[in-house]
This record gives sequence, structure tokens and C-alpha cells, in this order.
Amino acid sequence: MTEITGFNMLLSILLPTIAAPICYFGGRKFGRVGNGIFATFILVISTGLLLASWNRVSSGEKVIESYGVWVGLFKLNVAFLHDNLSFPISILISGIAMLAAVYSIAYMTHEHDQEMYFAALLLFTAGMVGVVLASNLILFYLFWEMMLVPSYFLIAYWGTGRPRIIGFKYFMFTHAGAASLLAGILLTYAYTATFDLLGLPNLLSSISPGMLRIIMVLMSIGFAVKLAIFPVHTWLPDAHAEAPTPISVLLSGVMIKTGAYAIVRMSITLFPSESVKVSYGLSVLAVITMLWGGFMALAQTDIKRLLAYSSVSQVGYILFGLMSLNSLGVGGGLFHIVNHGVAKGLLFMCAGAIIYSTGIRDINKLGGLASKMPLTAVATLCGALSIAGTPPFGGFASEWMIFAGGFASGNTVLSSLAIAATMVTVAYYLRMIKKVFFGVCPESLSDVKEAPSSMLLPMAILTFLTVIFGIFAFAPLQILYPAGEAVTRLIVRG
Amino acid sequence: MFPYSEYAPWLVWLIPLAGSVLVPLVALVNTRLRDWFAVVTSFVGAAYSLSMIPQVLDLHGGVADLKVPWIPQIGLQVGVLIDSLSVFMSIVASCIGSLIMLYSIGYMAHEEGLTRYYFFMLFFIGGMNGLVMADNFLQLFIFWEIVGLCSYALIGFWYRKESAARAGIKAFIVTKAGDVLLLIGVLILFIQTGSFNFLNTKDAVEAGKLATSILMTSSILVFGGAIGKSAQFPLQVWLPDAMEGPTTVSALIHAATMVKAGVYLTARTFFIFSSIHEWLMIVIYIGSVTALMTATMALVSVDIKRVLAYSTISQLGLMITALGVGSEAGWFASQFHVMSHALFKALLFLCAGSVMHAVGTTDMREMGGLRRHMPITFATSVVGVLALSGVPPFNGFWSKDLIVAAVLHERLYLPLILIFLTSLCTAAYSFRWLALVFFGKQPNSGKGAHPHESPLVMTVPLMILAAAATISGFFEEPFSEYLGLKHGVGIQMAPLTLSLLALLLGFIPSYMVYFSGSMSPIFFRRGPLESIHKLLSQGYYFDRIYYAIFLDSFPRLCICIYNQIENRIIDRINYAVAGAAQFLSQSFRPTHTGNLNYNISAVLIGLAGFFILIMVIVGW
Amino acid sequence: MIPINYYLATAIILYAVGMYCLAAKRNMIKLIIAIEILTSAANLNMISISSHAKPGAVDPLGHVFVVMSIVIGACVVAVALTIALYAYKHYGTLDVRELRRLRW
Amino acid sequence: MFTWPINLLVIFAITTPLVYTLGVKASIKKLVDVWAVIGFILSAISFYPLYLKVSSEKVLIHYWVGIQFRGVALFEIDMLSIFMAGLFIFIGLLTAIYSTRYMEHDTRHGEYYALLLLMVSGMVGVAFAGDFFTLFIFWEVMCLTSYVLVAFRKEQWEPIEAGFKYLVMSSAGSATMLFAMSILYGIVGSLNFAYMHKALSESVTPWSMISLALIVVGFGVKAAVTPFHTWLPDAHPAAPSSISAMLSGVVIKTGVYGLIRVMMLLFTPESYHWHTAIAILAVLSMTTGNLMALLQSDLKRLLAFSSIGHIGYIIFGLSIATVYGLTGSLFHVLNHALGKALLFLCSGAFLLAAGTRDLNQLAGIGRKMKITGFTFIVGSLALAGVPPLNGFQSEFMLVLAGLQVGASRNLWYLFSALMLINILFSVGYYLRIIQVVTLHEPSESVSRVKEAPKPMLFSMVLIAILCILIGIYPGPFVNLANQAAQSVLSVESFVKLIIH
Repeated sequence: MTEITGFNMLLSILLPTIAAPICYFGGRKFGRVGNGIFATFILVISTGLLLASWNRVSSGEKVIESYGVWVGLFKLNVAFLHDNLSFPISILISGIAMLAAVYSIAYMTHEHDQEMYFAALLLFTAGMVGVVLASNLILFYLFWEMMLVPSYFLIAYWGTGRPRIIGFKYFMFTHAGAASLLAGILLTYAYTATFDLLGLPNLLSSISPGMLRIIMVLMSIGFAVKLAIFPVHTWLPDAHAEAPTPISVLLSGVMIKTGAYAIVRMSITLFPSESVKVSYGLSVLAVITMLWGGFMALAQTDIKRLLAYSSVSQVGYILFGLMSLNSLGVGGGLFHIVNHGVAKGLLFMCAGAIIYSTGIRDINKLGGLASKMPLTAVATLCGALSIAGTPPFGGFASEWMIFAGGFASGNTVLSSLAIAATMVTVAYYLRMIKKVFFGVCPESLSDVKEAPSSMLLPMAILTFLTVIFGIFAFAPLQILYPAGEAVTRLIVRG
Repeated sequence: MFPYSEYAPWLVWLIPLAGSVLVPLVALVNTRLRDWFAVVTSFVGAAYSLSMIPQVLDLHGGVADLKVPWIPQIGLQVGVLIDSLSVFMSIVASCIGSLIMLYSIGYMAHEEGLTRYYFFMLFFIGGMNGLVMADNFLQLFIFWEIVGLCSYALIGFWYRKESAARAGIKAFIVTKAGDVLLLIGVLILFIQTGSFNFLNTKDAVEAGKLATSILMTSSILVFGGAIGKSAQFPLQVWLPDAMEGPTTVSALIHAATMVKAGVYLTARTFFIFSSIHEWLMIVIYIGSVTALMTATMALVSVDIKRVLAYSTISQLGLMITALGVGSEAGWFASQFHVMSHALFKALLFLCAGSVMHAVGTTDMREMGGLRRHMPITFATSVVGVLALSGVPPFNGFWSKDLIVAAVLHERLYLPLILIFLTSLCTAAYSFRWLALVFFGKQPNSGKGAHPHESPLVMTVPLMILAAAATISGFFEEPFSEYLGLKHGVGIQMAPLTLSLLALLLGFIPSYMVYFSGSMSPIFFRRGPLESIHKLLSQGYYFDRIYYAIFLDSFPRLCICIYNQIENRIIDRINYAVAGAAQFLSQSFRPTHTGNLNYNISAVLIGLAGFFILIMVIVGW
Repeated sequence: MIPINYYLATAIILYAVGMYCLAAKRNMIKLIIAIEILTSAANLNMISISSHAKPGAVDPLGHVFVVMSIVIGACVVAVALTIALYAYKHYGTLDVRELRRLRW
Repeated sequence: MFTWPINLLVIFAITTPLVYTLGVKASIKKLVDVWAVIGFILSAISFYPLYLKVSSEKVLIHYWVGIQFRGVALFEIDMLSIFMAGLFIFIGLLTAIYSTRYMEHDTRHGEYYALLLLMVSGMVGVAFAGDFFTLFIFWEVMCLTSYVLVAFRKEQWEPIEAGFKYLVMSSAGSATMLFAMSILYGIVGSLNFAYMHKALSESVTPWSMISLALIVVGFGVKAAVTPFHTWLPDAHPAAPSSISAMLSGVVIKTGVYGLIRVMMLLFTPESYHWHTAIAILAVLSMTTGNLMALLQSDLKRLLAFSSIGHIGYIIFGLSIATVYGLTGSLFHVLNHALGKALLFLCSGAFLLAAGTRDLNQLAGIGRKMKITGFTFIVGSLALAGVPPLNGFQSEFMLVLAGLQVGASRNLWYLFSALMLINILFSVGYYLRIIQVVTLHEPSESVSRVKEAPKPMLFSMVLIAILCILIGIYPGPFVNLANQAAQSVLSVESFVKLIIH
């Protein structure tokens, strides 16, 4: 139990954590660029360390690294877990964070206190990676909140608009969700006397079904808030729209996905019989979420707010996929986590590039930028179409699986509605692209230039990935699909 | 014969797709090289598509299904299906596509953004080839969407023009509506049969694995995709607007590729669904209603390309009608018409492009008398018009005759009447088109004052297509053999009579109004016919209604919901909770009076309360 | 010998009087006296109990305790009076209800 | 005499005025400050062997009068005493270090440090006490010194008003406790805890019930349990910030200690069934504290109200009365002491730099005093129960214990839920102060402030690091709290040392 079996995962979390104060205190010496490069470097190493378990994970192994006792009283050990589920998502998180760090170097030029910014960014990443790797519920919760704190400061300190109110709202919403999650976790312990994620499934069968449902619902509320499911989504458009753009990339791209990850890891894995009972209700909620997010996106004129509402809509798809509770749907939902992470990260970066170059966020005041910023235009188009589920981009590869999963679970009408909701997605994205890139370029924007290349590079990489994940979908699915299968194997419909 | 021709089914779509990706790279070297690189790539693709003919003939009407694994986890494969239908469509797409590419070199010479143009054109051709070669629904859907995406980009090629940008979006969204239905249908079939593969699906359906109602629903949903892509009623609205793109794009979309995809899909699924009576009924009525409706719209349009666009929809309607007949003869007729139409409509579009190139306008009222200035274009246009209106011996005559015969044979009288009227209208509007553009006097408007014949790079494709349109009608029998059909073909009296009658009835008023001038066109716009004229020129108000719902009301509704519900209610609740907490706190604060006497009283009350509480709990 | 119950009753009454004083009286000096009364109630209790512990004998423990308590009580009163003095300097009154700048 | 930690504190307390005079004479200004710090350090050092001894022997008996006198005048030191006393000395040490610069502009340093040392010795004595006689003496030492310390700046109106209210209420509480002791003495005939445990758990009478209620009020006033808390929001802000840190951080914990000791040892839950009543007091306290803190505009007053809320959490752990509940409770004593001391020290630093406690005028001060601002954030988040900081660790244990006990006493599901809601609610004002202090644009009144001096920073940064450390690696600290809780529950081993 207490034998130490490697340090890769621990280091991948510790490195950014330790680097954060170095960034902060060394900030004045390094300068903005130095800080950015340092943060990127750290995140590259951390990603590399995470990638180390590739071979073992892809052969279906569970890689567990344990480091000994943490709190003896509760038999809590510190251990991290890499399996088919956590591995790809942890890579996604640290990868996107790495790109966001690169992107920040130029984007934060005009901002203050950059050394604090990069420190917070590193902590934020460490928190997110930790959530995914955690192998017991308390560690999970610890990281769950650890990612909240730096992101709160990132929003409230460098945000636009009314950052403090928005940050406050973000914090309170997520924290309320977390409190519900905590109640669920503690009830679990009260009945099973363990927090260990791997050991729990066997013990939970001894709990009465009523209590089991209460625990499951409490936990799922926490995840739903993080995922921003209707009607607890209202923090998301504010927070994601007003955060500094690289942080929007992380928030929308990966942070909300930890909710989806947790739903798979806990709500479904630990409570298979209960999740069957709530799956229909949650599917309905998912469809409402996707439609609602889509409709709201259609009403937006602020480019980042539009993207934020699009995220609301997309988490609806992810949830819908997960709640189909069959391997196609869950696999698709997990794959959509990746695809949406990449594409929405890309779109926020594009929006950031536009704001950086023009200083305007209102799409009605933009226009004709396609010739001024051709690369951004192409990247935006790719990202938008990927999210809208258009082949050959990654979004389609996952969305069809989600829909097929929906049909397979018998929710024909809901699935049809979900497919129809892609129309809305297409509509608001095409509207946005038309208003920003097409039409006549206003006089005031006549000398707009493409963003600096350090911002374009991450965008190029993500654009490339949207295409790759579409055409070579088998590569990510090789790892993600077995995860979906493993989860759904637990489901016994009755 | 050809290097790697055994891989032709893959190469026909991989070569254009790969070529398209290379276009931006080649453009970095030299723009001239880029243009020719694109053209050569498309011709190589066409050559590979032609090289599949022997393979098909070897199959003797059978099917070859080649697969490689794609997503092994789900058991998905990428496959190509080689049979007469797919190869035929691929040939149509790539040959006509490559001619259009050649034509583009001249036509688009002076445009900006040609890298984008050639990229999407090649991607389009590749996508279309991939679509027809696909052996399963999912792959078909992927290419289906790629084609839609390309059409969006190409229609909106002149993105600075508001109308073009709008038209691109419209095309994409309207066809997407069909795609949604298609995807629903496909996924239902997938879930029910466990496979996307056409052949497996067919086997499953034949084995009766699917409940009738599910099969019916999914078949109709799949046809919904065809409705969107082939611009059938009620989703016909996008196609006329798609004329905002360059003429070459219109030719590519209308003649060779995208709109045929719907017909192809219907033809491809014909063997799976043809046993379902309801499906056939829907197909035939949608086809014939669309055919007549859009033909009447073509009668009044004054835009040189819009007439052709309406005509395209109408002809597609005929093809769909033929498929809806449900017999092998009908299926053959529709395919034959696909070929005829591809040839003559490409020809007509390119002629129109040539004309526009010369006069610089698209309004037919500003044209006239061009036959003297542009002899080649005129001659080829005449061939095109004759083929379109179905004058023997041009190819349109033969294929339409087959359709009429098929419908008549199955005694479907209502569709027969509809297509009879369609033919009538076709003759009328096609001659009107010819007359307005090439006959009469040239008006003295400024722009088109000195029209001239187009360069050779544009006229050569015209001539090739004209020649093909003239002679291809005689290849009915080889074509039938090629498709592996057994039924005998020949001219029957009844359909022949009907076709010729319709032609005559359509030609007479057109002649009277536009050639001889014995009737004034004013007659149709005034008096009792005024309202009908208006109805037709407004496209039966479909556009108006759709715009009113989806462009005006719907976004406004969204904004309204956003302002009223999202912001006023849901978001307000958050602030209400915060406010309630503050209020609670505020109203609680006066309990802390700061008065020492009260504080001591509170201690006493606490003492008493606690004492009573434990006494009660202990039970004294 | 007076039965212990009388002492106990007196002690309780003293306690009640002290508490009443604290809750009702406004004068600071009276409040300080009230605290003394409260302490006296406890002291009385202690003394009477220690005298009745064994018939005829007195438990020294109670006495020790009471002596200690009286000493401490004196200290408290001293401190209290000092503070009251300063309060009078700042507020110009001995009315404790005027000392309510600190509230809410 | 009183064991070395207390002896040293008392000796240094007595000698401080002399040293002060010496320092003034020799014009070595800092002499007395250094002297007091040395006193705390020596006390802490001498505390260590005591800790080792107790952790091996579990319970230690020490007669401080030198002779055995009917179980009176003795220290009975178990892990709980060690846990609390260690905390008292530690926070006292940090406060003393902090005071060396914070009290620079005040006079009467000799008096100040003597009182501080004496107050800590009183608290340690309370924690060590094995009978009511000892407890009462040290209790009053602590109370008296704290009255004077609150009213230390007698030239201002606020400390005087607060001091008087504090004095009246606290001595009323002490008198109530004394009254309860006299009744208990009548019932048992002794003042020793062990004898009392034996007598009280054998028979439950109305008299013992009355004395239970009286003693809860007595300790409750000190611990500031609602509705006995009304002195606290006045006294804590009015005192010098270093003393506020002591008062809010540890002095009120002596009340908690008294409650835990008396409730678990004398009025055993098995006989007196006070769980629900205490839980109701707990919920009342946390709700009142958090509600009142929400809208305060005075930073220190806000923190004072938040202390009441946290006392509610701690008492909630007592109401559970299982080993988990008490562990959580004691662990929260530690965490709240650290967090609240840190926050008061920070607010003192702000007060020193900007001259105001008004939140609106302090806006953005954290941007100017970055290190203080950072420690302030850490402290606030720790108390808000945000992981990975220490406050979370204990709060989750408390809720967990509540939920565990809920299976047998269903009401505790409700109480736990209320506690969770309270924690959530409290995040609102912690976040508010963080926002105001560190995120707002610096206001005019703080435009020229400078970072706090090094000794003050030392205390704050040390506590902040501890907050993070305990949050990340709570294992050893939980073990300490757990040992303390175990020793509270192992009543028999405590008793059998006196009654063989």
C-alpha cells in the first residue's frame, strides 16, 4: 500500500505548483517573456511526464502511482491514477494549458502583474491535472477546489467588464456545487468508510438504494454546476466571456470538462444502477442545455460571450452522450470532451487574436477581416465547423457517436432534437463568421494586422488537431473508447 | 494501362483531396503554376475515374466492396463500393468537374483569392467523388457535409459582397436541415442493423430485421437529406441564391456535383427502400411537385443564371420522380437523365458564364442579339437549349422520354400530368432564355456595349460539352448494359407523343412572345395574370416565409428570451439570492443593539432556554 | 442550626438579584455591584455547603476556595472600577446605555 | 511549581516590568520586547519534554502546591491539554514577535508584555487544570489580564466601551460558573474532576442538570457561543490587533476547551444527553456569526463575527461527541486559531500602514503590501474552507462526523447540512474581503503605504505557510488532534489515576 511506485504523475502536478512561486518571485527578473517561456517550459515537462504512461495505458493497464499515507485517520493514501479515462484528459489539459501559456506571452503584453498571472496559470493547470489524476475522493475534491482558487483570481484580477462581481459569481456558483459534491463524498465515507475510488464500487452495494440515490444526486449536482448544465449555467457566460482570453481557453476548453470527467468517473462508475434511473431525466436536461445555449448564442453580439454560450450548448452534447450509458455514447461523449476542448480553445484564441488586433469585441462593429487576418479566419472557420459537427473535423467524429449512442439507448426523439440542435450551432457560428470576417471592412479597421506569431502558433497547432482528430479519429478513440466500454460494462439495465 | 489503376476507386477522391491541400503550398511557388496544378490534378482524377469502367464491366452488374479499417474500436471501416452507379456518378463528377476547372483558368483569371478558389474547387470534386464511392452511410455523410462545406465557401467566394455571404450561409443552413434528417435516418438504421454499410443494410432489410415503422421512418428521413441537397420542395430556396457565386461554381454545383448527390443518394438507397410503398409515394410526389413548381418559376425569372437554377431544380425533380416510380425502368431513366442533365446543364451554365463574361451583367433584359458577337457561345447554347427542352435527337429528349415512359407504365397519372406540364414549361422557358439572350436587339446599356467571344480556354469546354450533349442520347443501350440492367429499351408511341406534345405546347407561346413578337410579354404581367406572375416571381413566397420565420422572428425571439428570461429571470435569481442574503443579514443586525442590559438578558434567556431544552430531552 | 436549604435559597435569590441588576440597571457602578452580588451568591453557597458537609465539621476546601474567590473578586472590581472611571472620562456619564457606539 | 512552561511564563511576566525599567534607563528600547519573546521561546522549549512525557504516559499528574490535598490544586495533563497549551504558547510566541514592531508607537511596554505573558500562562493553566479550584484561579488570571489588554489603549473611547462590556459579561459568566462549581461541590463534596465524574455519572439529579446549564453558560460566555457572544464583536476589534489575534485565535478556545473537558468528563453524554441542545447552540452560533459578518464594513469586526461562526463549527463537533467529531473539532480549533490569528495580524498590519479598519478605505491595500496581501488571501481562504488550505481539512471532518453520526441520530443530517450551508454562506464575506483588500484599485487612503516590517511579516508568513502545509499534508496534525480526542474519550484512564 505504502510502496512508492514512480513519480511521473506526482511531478507533473508538483512541478507547476513549485514553479508558481518561482514565477511569482522571479517575475521581475524574468520579465513577461521570460516568465511565459518558463511557464511553457514547465508545462512541456509536465505534459511529457504525463505522456510517460502512454504505453501502459494504451495496452489497457491501470497505472497507479502511490506515495504513501496522507491522512492515517481516514486511511487516506496519496496516489494518482492513469487509465484510459484519465490519461487522455490529463494530456488534453496540460497540452492546452501549454498552448495557452505560449499564447499568453503576447496576449498579456498590455496587462499588469504578469508574473502573478503566470503563477496563477501554473497553479490552475496543476489543479486541473490533479482532479483528473486523483485516485481518492478527498484528493479529488482538494484539486477540484484548487483549480477554482487560481482561476477565480485570474478572472477577478485580469478580467474585463465587471470582473469582481463576475469572479464572485463564478466562485460562489462553483463552490456551492462543490459543497454539494462534498456532502456526497462525505456521505459515501460515512457508509463505506473509504474514500478510495478504486475500492469503492464493491462497497457501495451495501448501501440502501435510497441513500445511494441521494449521494449520487448530490455529487452530480456538483458536477453539473461545473459543467454548467441548464439552469445552473449562468456563471459560465459571464466568467468565460470576461476572463482574459488564454484563461477563457482553459476554462471553456478544459476546466468545465472536469465535470464531465467526474460524471463518468463517479456518477456512472460508482452508481451504475442509479445512473440508469436518472439517465433519462439528465438526457432531457442535456437537450434543453444544448438548445438553450444555442439560442442564447444566437442572441449575442459579444464575440466571447457567444463562444461562452456555445460552450453551454456543447456541454449539453457531452452530457447527452454520457447519459446514453452505452459504449458508443459514452465513448463519443469522452471524445467530444477532447474535440470540444481543442476546438473551443482554438475559437477563444481566435477571438483573442481579433480582440488583440482590433480592440473590438462587438461582432456588429467588425467586418471584412478575412483579408486582413486570413490565418485567424481559417482557424475560426475550422474551429467553428468542428464544433458544429461538420466533417471532416473532429467535432463530427464525436458528435455522431453521441447521437448514435442516444438512438441506441432508445431516446429517439431526444437524439433527433440533439441532431437538430446542430442547425442552431451552425447558424450562430456562420452568423459570427459572416459578421467578423465577411462583408465590408470598416474604415477604422483598415490597418489591422494579423496577431503576432507567438499567438498564431498555438492556433495553428489546434487547427491542425481539429482536422487530425476528425480524419484519424481512431487514434484518440483507441484510448477513449475502451474507457467508455469499461464504464458501460458496469451498467445493468433492468 | 494506367499506373495504379487497381487503386482507382480510392485515388479518384484522394487525388483531388490531396491536390487541394497542396494548392496553398504550390501557390507559394507561383500563382500560374497553382492554376494549372489544380487543373491537371482534376484531370488526373477524371482519368482515374474513367479507368474504373473496365473494372465495372468485369463485375457484370455485380458489386465490389473494398474496405480498410478506420475506427476499429467501433468496427468502422472506410470502404469504396464499386458498381456501375458509383463509377458512373464519379465519372460525371470528375469529368465535368475537370472541364469546369479548365474553363476557370480563363473565366477566373482576374479574380482575387484564387488559392481559396482552387482549393475548394478541388476539394469539392474530391468530396463528390468520395461521396459516390463511399460504401457506407457514415462515409457518405462525411463527404456529403464536405460537399456542403465547399459549396458554402464557394458560393460565398466574393465574401465582401453582402448578398454572396448571405447566400453561402443560406445554402449551408438549408442543406443542413436536410442533413439533420439524413443523419437521424442513418443513425436509426445503424442502430437497428449494426452497420453503416449499404450492402449490410440491404441484407438486413431484406431479411426483415427491421420493424416496418422504423424502416419507413428512417427511409423517409434519409430521403430528407436528398431533399435538402437536391433542393427539392420545400427546401428548394437555397439553390437560386447560390447563383451569387462565380458561374463556374454554379456549373459545378448544379451540373456535376452537389445537387446530384441527392439523386445519387436516392438511387443508392432505392434498392434498400424500394419495397416501401409510402417511401415511393413521397419520393414521386415531392419530385414531380418540385419539377412543376420550379419550372413555372423559371418562366418569369429575368436573371440569366436564375433561370438555369430553377431549371436545374426542375430537372432534379424529374429525376427524383423517375426514381419514385419504383421500377427498374424508372431507376434507369433517372440515371440516364442524370447524365444528360450533367452535360447540357454544364454546357448551359458555361455558356451563361461566357455571356456574362462578355456583357458584364446577369440581367437578361439588358442582353439581346448576342448571336452575332459570340457565335460559338450561341451555337453551343442552342444545343444546350434543345437538349434541355427535349428536342430530338439531343440527349434530353431521350432521357425525358424514358422518364415519361416509366411513369406511364406504372399508370401514375397524377405525376404524369405534373411532369407533362413541367416539360411544357421547360420548353417555354428554355426558348425564352435563348431568345432573350441571343435574339432580338441589343439594348444600349453601357456595360455590355462591346461584347466579344470568349477565349479558347473557355470555348473548348463548351464545344466538348455540346458535342457530348448531341450524341450521348444515342448511348442508351450501352449505358443500360453498363448499368447491368436487363430491360430492353426503345421508343414507345405513347410517351413519345406526350413528350413531343408538351414540347410543342411550350414552344408556341415562347415563340409567339419572344421570337416573332406577335404577343407582348406585358400581357403576362398585367390583368388577370398579374397575381400569378407575382406569385411565380416571388417563388411562391417560400423565401419570404422562411426569411420571416428564421431570419427575422427567430433571432428576435432568441434575443427576447435572452433579455427577458436568461437575464431577467434565471440570472436575476442569482442576484436575488445574493440580495436575499444581504437582506437577511441586514434585518438580523439590529438584534445586536450594543446595549449591555440587553446582552445580559440574552445570556439569561440562553441559560433558561438551554436548561429547558436539556430537561425536555432528558424527559423531566 | 439553620438547615442548609435556607442558605441555598438565599444563594439562589442572591444570584437572581445579581442577574436582575445586570439586566435592568443602567448605572455602571450598580453593574459592578451586581457582579459582586453574583460572586457572593456563589461564595455563600460554597461556605454553607462546606459547613454542612459533615455534621459538626467544616470542610476547609470550601473556605480555601471562597478566600481565593474573594481575592479574585476584589481584583475584578478594581479593574472594573478603573474602566468605569475611564468610561466616565470619555462619555461623561455612568449610564451604561450611553455606551452603545459599538453595535451591529 | 506550575510545571516549567507556566513557571517560565510567570517568571518572565513578573520580571518584565523590571526589564522594561532597565531598558528605559539604559535606553535600549527593544530590550523588553526581546525579553518577552525569549520568555515565550523558553516556555515553548520547556514544553517539548512535557509533550514527550505525556505522549508516552498518556496522562500526567502534578500537584502544584507540592502536597496531595484531596485531589485539589493539581494539574492533570493529557494530550488534550498538551494540544491546547501548545497552541496557546505558539500563537502567544508569534504574537509577541509581531508586537515588537506593532506596539512600537504605544507606551507602557512593560505592562503590555507582562499582561500578555500572564494571559498565556493563565490559558496554559486552564488547559492543565485537573480540578475546578485550579481551573478557576487560572481562568480568572486569564480573564483579568484580557480585560486589561482589551482596554489597553485607555485614551480612546472604543477600547474602554468594549472593555467594560467585556468585563461585565465575562465576569457575569465567571460568576455563573462559580455558582455552578459551588453546587457541584455540594453534590460531590470535592472539586476534583475525577471524583466529579464518578459522582455525576452515577446519578442524574435536577441539581446536576442546573449546574450543567450554568457551567455551559459560564464557558459559553468565554467561548462566545450564541446567545452569550455579544461582547465578542466589541472586544476583539477594540483591542490592539496582536491582542485581537490572541483573543480570537486562542482565548475563546479556552472556553471551548472548558466545554469539551467538562461536557465529556463530568456530564458524560451517555448520562446527560446534551447532544441536541449543544448542536442547536452550535447551529445558532455559526448562523449568527456568518449572518452578522456578511455586511460588516469594519474589517476587524467582520473577523470577530466570523470567529463566532467558527466557534459554532467547533461546538458542532462537540455535539457529535464521537472520536471523529472531537478530532474535527480540535483540529478546527488549531486551524481556526492559525487562520484567525493570521487575519487579525494582517488587519493589524493594514491598520498600522493605512491607519484605518474601514474596508472601503482599505480597498486595494493588498496590491501595495503584496506579502501581507498574499497572507491575507491565504488566511481568508483557509477560514472559508477552501482546499487545499487547512480550514477545509477540519471542516470536512466535522461534516463527515456529523453525517456518520446521522445514521443513528438522524437530526445530525440536518445539522450537517446546515453547517455546509453556513460554510458556503461564509465564503461570501471572505471573498468580499479578499476582493476589497487585494483586487480593488488602491484607494487614496492607501496610496502611500509600505510593506509591513519584518518581524510582523515573519509571524504572518510563518502562519500562512503553516496554513498551506496543514492543508496539503494534514496527516501529523490530524494525528495530534486525534490523540487529543482519544484522550478526551478515554475517561477511565483519566479518572483511575486519582481514584484507584
